[in-house]
Amino acid sequence: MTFRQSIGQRTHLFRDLKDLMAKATPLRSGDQLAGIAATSAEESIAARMALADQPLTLFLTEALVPYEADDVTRLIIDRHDAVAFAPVRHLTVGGFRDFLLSDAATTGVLASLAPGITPEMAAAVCKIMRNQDLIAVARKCSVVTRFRNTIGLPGTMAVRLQPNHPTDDARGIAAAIADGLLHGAGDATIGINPASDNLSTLADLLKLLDEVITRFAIPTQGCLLTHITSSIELIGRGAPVDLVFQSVAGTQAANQGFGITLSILQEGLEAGRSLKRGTVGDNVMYFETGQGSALSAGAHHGVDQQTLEARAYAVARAYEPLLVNTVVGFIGPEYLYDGKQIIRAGLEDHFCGKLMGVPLGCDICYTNHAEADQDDMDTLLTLLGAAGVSYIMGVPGADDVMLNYQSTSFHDQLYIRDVLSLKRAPEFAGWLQAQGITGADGRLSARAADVPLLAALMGLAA
Amino acid sequence: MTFRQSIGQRTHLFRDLKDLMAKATPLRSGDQLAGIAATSAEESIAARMALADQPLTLFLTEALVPYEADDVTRLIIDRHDAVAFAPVRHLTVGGFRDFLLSDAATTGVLASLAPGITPEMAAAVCKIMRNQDLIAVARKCSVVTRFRNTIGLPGTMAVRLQPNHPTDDARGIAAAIADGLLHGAGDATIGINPASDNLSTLADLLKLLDEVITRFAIPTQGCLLTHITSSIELIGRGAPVDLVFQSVAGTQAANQGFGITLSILQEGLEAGRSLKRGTVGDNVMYFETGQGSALSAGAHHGVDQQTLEARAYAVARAYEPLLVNTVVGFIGPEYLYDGKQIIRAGLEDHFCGKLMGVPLGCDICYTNHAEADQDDMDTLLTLLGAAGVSYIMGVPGADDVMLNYQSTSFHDQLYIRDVLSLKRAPEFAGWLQAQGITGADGRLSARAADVPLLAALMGLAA
Amino acid sequence: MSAAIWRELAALTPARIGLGRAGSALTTAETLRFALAHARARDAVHAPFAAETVAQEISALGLPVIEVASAAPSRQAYLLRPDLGRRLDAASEKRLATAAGDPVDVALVIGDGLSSSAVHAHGAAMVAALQPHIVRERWTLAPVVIARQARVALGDAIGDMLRARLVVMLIGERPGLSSPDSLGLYLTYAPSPGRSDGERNCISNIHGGGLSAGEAAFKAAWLMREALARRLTGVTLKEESGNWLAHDATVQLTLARDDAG
Amino acid sequence: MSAAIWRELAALTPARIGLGRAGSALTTAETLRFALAHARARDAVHAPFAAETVAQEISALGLPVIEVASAAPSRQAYLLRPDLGRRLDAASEKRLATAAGDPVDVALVIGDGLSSSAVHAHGAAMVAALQPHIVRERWTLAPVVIARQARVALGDAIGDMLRARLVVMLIGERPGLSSPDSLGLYLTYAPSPGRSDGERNCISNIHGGGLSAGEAAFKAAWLMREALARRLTGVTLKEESGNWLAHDATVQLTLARDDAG
Ligand code: B12
Ligand code: B12
Repeated sequence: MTFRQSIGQRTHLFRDLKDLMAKATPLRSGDQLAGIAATSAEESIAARMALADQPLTLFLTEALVPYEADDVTRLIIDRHDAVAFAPVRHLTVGGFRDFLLSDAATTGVLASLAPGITPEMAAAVCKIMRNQDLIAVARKCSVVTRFRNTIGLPGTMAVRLQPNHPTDDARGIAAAIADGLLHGAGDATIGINPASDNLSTLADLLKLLDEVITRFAIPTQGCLLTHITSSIELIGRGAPVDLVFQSVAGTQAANQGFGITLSILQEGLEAGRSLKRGTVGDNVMYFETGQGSALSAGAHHGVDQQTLEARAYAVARAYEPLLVNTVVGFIGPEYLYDGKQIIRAGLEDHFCGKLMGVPLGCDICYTNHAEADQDDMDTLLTLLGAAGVSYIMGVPGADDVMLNYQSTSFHDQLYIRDVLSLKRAPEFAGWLQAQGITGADGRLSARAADVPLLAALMGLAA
Repeated sequence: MTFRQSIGQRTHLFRDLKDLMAKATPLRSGDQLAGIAATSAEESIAARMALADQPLTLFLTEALVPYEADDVTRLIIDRHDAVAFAPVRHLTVGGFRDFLLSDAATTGVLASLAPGITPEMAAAVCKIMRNQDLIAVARKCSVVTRFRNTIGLPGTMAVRLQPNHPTDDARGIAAAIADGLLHGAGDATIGINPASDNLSTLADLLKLLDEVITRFAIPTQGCLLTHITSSIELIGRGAPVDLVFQSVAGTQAANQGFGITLSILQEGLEAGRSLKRGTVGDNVMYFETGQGSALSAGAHHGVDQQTLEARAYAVARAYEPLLVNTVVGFIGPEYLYDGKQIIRAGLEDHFCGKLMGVPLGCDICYTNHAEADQDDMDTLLTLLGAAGVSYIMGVPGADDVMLNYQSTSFHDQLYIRDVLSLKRAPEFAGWLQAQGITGADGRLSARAADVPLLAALMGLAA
Repeated sequence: MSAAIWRELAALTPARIGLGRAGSALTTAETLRFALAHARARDAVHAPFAAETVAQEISALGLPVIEVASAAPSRQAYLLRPDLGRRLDAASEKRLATAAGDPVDVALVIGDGLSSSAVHAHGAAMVAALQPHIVRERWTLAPVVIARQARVALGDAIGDMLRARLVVMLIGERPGLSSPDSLGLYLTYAPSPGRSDGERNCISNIHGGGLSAGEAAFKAAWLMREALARRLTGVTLKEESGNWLAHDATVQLTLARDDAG
Repeated sequence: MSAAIWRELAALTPARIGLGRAGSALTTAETLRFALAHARARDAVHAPFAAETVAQEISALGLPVIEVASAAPSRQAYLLRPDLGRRLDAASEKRLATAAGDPVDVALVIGDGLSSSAVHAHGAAMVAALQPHIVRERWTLAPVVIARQARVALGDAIGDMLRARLVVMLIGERPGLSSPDSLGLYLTYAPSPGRSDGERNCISNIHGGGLSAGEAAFKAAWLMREALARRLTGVTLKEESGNWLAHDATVQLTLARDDAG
């Protein structure tokens, strides 16, 4: 099926739906790298115009990645909820945007719609939305998940405490955990990226997390961001795993590149749930994603990276995750060139995830080979705070000394809480206050650095 | 006086204070055009480090633009309030930043400090602040001004209704005013940029503004953004002038280029006040500024454009203005190259103005020859909303059909009110509600477009 | 009813009024219309300047023409280095030095500025509209100069070299979304490099939806006469051509002739 | 008391902990320290690769060396076109074709990746640390390849052409603020273009503040032995070198010798 759009004298032709989607995408280096980006500003607008006129139902019949060849496509189509979709079934992409922005699209309406929205629909409408639209709609979406606390309540924003260390040194990690907790960070999860793949090292780290959380009765969950097959193996060996982590992408081939299949994910979910370690809920999965990963694995099928990213959320959604976040500027400038592209992508990813009913957080970040800096991160943090992001990262001083990139710091989360009055997950907020780390207003108390907890944590780091 | 900063093996040398200030400024095209920008990232950081170590008092003794040659410098030095300055007198620039961000720097403390802050101090500390710092501190500053309503109360944001027309057609302008009012815009002022310089045309436009405002008893003020000498002349001829407008810059020579002197501004202030048209206050002046205007007039004295912009606020401050706004991306890419530079400059200008006690608004805008688009404006709007900007522009559809640039639209102000719960000037909000344009929550009522006011306004446009 | 009112009101102005809303936002249709206009306005900034065509049109009006260029070597340099756009390149200086004759009253300059399409559309028409006023007032004229990559202040150097008492610069204003072809007219008395903008007068927004060439020429002629009489331009000179119309019979005649032609 | 505690804790990790606050923000001192580190890390990305020096160091270890380059013609191209960094340029393909001999167990490749300083600092040391393991396990070796503008997957093409059962790629990881010289080691069994990352193993963070060359070589050797024995690398192979240490006497010997040397 080809698409045409006339503008004045000129007619722009688009080969097929994925061509139309790619050309309609705001410019980014990854689509240029893939050779699928629009070649002029006018062509891109023409594509958006043509796309706006397509019925949403088109995405149910016209697959961007063939149904037969791709289990992600099958997941999307087979699990599509036609009843949830019914209220917007008659709309075009453009009409869908107008609806989403209208007062009729309340939080409740959007929540009941979510299972009916395929990633391609979310991606399509996203492409014709301005930054402000992405913020205005996302903040109306509410996605609440639970394990040992409640993530995603309106007016809250959680933080993943990310205490990485280049040699997985337990004391170094404990020290960073102490610093994070005393800054009031860690409600999303205390999540370590282990530098090593060594199973006994991983088991030790899981014990450390478990000890911190149970000894101090912290209403939060630990996570080791290792390969899911390692987590399954470790659960088998009796290690205390709270959340099961995995990076996921939007095509079967890209997931294969990551060494996973949908059934491995299912296995991980079941293994995680079998431990019954959640107290207020059983959302046990944690997924990370990011525009460009499919192309990087040579598994993009000529589809633009923003659409593929939304498809990764369809993968995530199927496993009822506690946390899902895009690691937006993580890979590098070949996919998102500069601060502007990273900011736009962060807003897109958050919007698409929320619209699809996924508890989206964002690792607001950049690498040193990209054209970006702290100012861009401050900007994206403020925008995502306004958009109601579920959680962000808390990395000591924003500098991840193992993964070698810059994310948001413990200080950054304090900034955005101050400016936008964002609260923590309520269970965790209560704990912080009981420890004397924060006052009743949720702000750090002046003597936070001297609370008894610190001395106790020192023991762990000794 | 020269400055040195050693980094590892290397020592960076800075010729004088203005060289240090220029090199410490985050990169922008205007400083590169002037040939005064840092030539490497490291040099810029070295300059910031050296600048952070300078005492604030240095700016009272070391003038960037010579005292003898420049009446703006004289204004700054002669009117400096040493008593207000006393609490921070002992600080370095870096210490000043820490203080501003600390909890000790409350709204009250910052307000009493303002008369003691020179533009050079504000500019210096601004250069070592991140975007988030500029937002966090600005939002603590409160500057309240009054004419027929109250601008700048905490939690409020006003809008200048900008109904320009390429031939100053009264009916076209009235139609745009109607559209703006029905979108709840216009509390800062209904301010027309006249295309023409013709005095009788100008007098007609003033009558139109007066008629709209008095006939409908709108608690707001009108303004004609013509040259101040024309406004003075028109006041002399008995025209109904509410606010006296003028573009101002940060050096005597640049102001000369604009055809003004400080005494003309004083004359304008007195002429405006002589009419006693304000009902709740007598802030009668409206000033516009923007980075790059001094350089554009060849009147920058080798000083960086951000510092000169802050000096323009010192000019504005002397005349107790109701409104002052930077027109941040207005001139073009030779001063602020792209969205990133425009965003940064917008935050800087707002911060410096507020810190100095000036009621800063922002014309969030770009031209078609710059590398920017609506997404960048959405971003800056959201950031400035969070920073507590006093007011923004309301231009029909964001497209100024006379000045040929893009600003914020009536819709944009609705967006930011929704997202950040920003209210209007209270008197104006009350009027809108009484007219049935908004509900009690300040949101447009569904039938806003059908209110009786419209029919009445139609009369004006007939 | 409301829709009908807004159609009526919208007809009164090129401004984007009565757009409707999707929640608080612009509708999809308007958002896309805007985005398209933006894509096109950006193209207008970079549209090449057909100086030869304009030169031919001016010649056809019976006026001698000189083509010059500023010191900005490219469009990119022009955009980022306005200082270069205010200086003549060496070749152009020579050409003007050769062309300069006895002192004249007025030098007309046509510069591409930020919108060559403005000059293509309205440059020659504007000169033609000025001609009857020039004839009536018996002003002596330098050859018409057509300038590439020009800023307003380039007129100062040109007027100076051509020994003109007054320079009138017609220049493409930066292109707007709704008026990508708007022409500006700037007058500077006693032009010479270093004049400030406070020493000029301006007539702006000359285009299809703005001032017509005839209206603009009328205002310009009034300003030119006053400038030459009072020996100044700038903030102290305020345009009041309306009075003129009421009181001056020969002007009424020129206008009548102009309208007929 | 608190300051002393934080000094102690901070000594346990290179991470930026215990920084203090100005309100909710970082202090000026820390903000500037961070900005400086960022300026420098950006420089590290663009630091030129001294391939010859590294080649000499490898030669000095008694190993033959071949220098190759990827198809990325410049650093800018390398950054924006990872596909080019995964392919050999034509000259390099020829060179490797000539050099290829009988099938070997292992091909070692040293690539600049995103941080040539990582390779300068730890490339030769890492090869030296691997040598005793290679000797002990009697693995046959292809010439060591030094590759410019290399991505991890460039090893697939190199290993393939050199007829290696296993390719070990030492490569500069993207430079971090605190560790601009971190080396990564990637193992791929049966290398050939098209291998996915799920089919590799990785040892990361080899640098002064991370794994030492000796530690990394120990883990690598374990993985290499298992890979060659089980005929695979990737997610199904989990590093468990700890067990090895406890049970295998010859390895203990190699380590003891290594520490002494
Ligand atoms: C960038 C990166 C990624 C990117 C890679 C895409 C890209 N185009 O760069 C993404 C986000 C996709 C990614 C994914 C994963 N990564 Co990774 N990644 C990194 C990182 C931060 C930098 C790598 C680098 O600089 N490479 C050098 C450049 C020059 O190489 P390149 O050719 O440009 O890029 C290739 C490699 O980066 C490689 N790669 C990246 N990650 C991994 C992980 C494994 C196990 C392997 C074999 C290869 C590999 O894939 C890229 C494309 O071919 C490192 C941390 C570090 N300090 O190095 C972790 C790191 C290598 N990744 C790690 C892990 C665990 C993973 C995942 C397995 C996580 C998960 N649970 O799914 C996944 C899946 C990887 C796979 N099997 O495909 C671990 C490896 C631990 C170990 N010792 O095995 C590291 C050390 C970080 C960590 N501790 O968490 N990763
Ligand atoms: C950009 C601009 C400015 C910029 C100029 C700086 C710059 N580097 O471009 C700034 C913000 C500084 C500015 C200031 C003012 N401007 Co202005 N400006 C414009 C604008 C939007 C575009 C001009 C353009 O495209 N020029 C073409 C390019 C190629 O020229 P350039 O060489 O790059 O730029 C020069 C001219 O723009 C000139 N210029 C700009 N404004 C004015 C105003 C006057 C009266 C004069 C003589 C010259 C002048 O200064 C620039 C540097 O030499 C026009 C609106 C329009 N649609 O044209 C209004 C416009 C020309 N400005 C106008 C006014 C009133 C002013 C002010 C007098 C406002 C005030 N009350 O102080 C001031 C002071 C001007 C002066 N005397 O110095 C009016 C003129 C009305 C009239 N018929 O006289 C216009 C038409 C807009 C309006 N209606 O408000 N302006």
